Amino acid sequence: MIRISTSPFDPGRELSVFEKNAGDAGAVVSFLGRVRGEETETVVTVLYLEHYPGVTERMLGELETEARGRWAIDEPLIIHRVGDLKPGEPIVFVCVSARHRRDAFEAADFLMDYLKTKALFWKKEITSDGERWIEPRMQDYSDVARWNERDKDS
Amino acid sequence: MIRISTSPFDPGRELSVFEKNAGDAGAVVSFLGRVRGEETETVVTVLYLEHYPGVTERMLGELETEARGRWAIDEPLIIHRVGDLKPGEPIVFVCVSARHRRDAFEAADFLMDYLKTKALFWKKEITSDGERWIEPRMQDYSDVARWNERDKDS
Amino acid sequence: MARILFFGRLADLAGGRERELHVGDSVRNLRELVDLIAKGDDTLGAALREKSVQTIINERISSGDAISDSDEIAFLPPVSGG
Amino acid sequence: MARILFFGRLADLAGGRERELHVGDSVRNLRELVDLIAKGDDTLGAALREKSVQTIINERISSGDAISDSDEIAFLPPVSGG
Repeated sequence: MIRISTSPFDPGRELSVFEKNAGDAGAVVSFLGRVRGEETETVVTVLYLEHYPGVTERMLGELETEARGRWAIDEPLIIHRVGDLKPGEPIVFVCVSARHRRDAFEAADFLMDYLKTKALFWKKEITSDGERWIEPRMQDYSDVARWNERDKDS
Repeated sequence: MIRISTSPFDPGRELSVFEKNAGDAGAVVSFLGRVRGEETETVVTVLYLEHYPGVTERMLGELETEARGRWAIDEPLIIHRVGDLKPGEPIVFVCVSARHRRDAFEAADFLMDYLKTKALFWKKEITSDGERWIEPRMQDYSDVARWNERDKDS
Repeated sequence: MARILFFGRLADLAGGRERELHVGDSVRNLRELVDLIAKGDDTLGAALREKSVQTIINERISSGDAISDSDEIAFLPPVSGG
Repeated sequence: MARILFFGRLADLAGGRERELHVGDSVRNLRELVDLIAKGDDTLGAALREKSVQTIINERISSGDAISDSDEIAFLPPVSGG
């Protein structure tokens, strides 16, 4: 399930609901991404996030389908905030349930790598020193490349 | 923080509390292990879990210390049930917060591999066909061996 | 009128996220569309030509680069979700 | 009296998780303790001698194998947490 949210959400409550509907799954992995208040040498006051309505959701749906093709997992939950966020607020929450934990861990890891580098979101930090649009770190690009290397191996 | 619990707990509520205390962490990974009601050709009615009081907790504390030495993470939360559990009930819940998501993912993965194969818990399935004590699968042993291989690599 | 969408820093440069543009006979593809936009704004034109900028026509990636007056064309700088 | 603890399937075999045992001069180490327990119960003795069974003396792993009357000795079959 994909949800783009313009208002804050409570990851704990979302996990409770997801877990109650997880049927006979033995493993549930969740990832929560939050706004950090302190970046290198600056203090973030607001993180602004935008997306491409309709298109972002559709591509996330395709990402979920791809994950379900790669691992034996149930339908994942992806919640992503847009709008103005304050430090400490949840940005993204991903839940994956599966019979076994390896599948749940890997699929959650995979979904996050793609969310960081391919999903249609843009974010701007508004700091004490001004504004700047964020781009993925080199680390994010090498993280997502792992999944292609694995394809080649197999 | 280590908690051995003789009564059911709500992972969602635990995540909410953990997250509210996660300071400026950008990433929180959680793992929830649940009792499966259906195993190969049998229906599980009760899962009984026991531990070595005092010793189990101390060794889990040492495990947390080891994880914090390997990754840039905050103090993890480990909750583990003992006693009689019903299908669908949470067995284990692990939360790891970190500045960056790779550290949180890997440390949670590591903690679970160790919980499955080294932590002092024993579980017995009570099924429609009788009782049996569970031992880790071969997969669990090869999962935990990954972390030693990595030591050799580096 | 074609509908042009700008995201992220491109919206800041364009002074808005959306623009309606008459695409006549002189604009048949993406390159010519960018040339048209660049006429009025060198800085924006240069930003749109950056290699890292992706384009989506009518909500589909890689649906060719032909442009007509009924199209929605979105310019996307490098994404940063999660 | 030494305190003997059995976990998992070993407790089922021993008919209980805990047993008090007088450890006299004839029992100075783990092997001799297992021999003593095995005297009264072949099946339990064989189970305790399995390679996969670990032992903890006074709540510490690998603290030697000397045994005295004030010790707590725990026999642990393969664990299965999580």
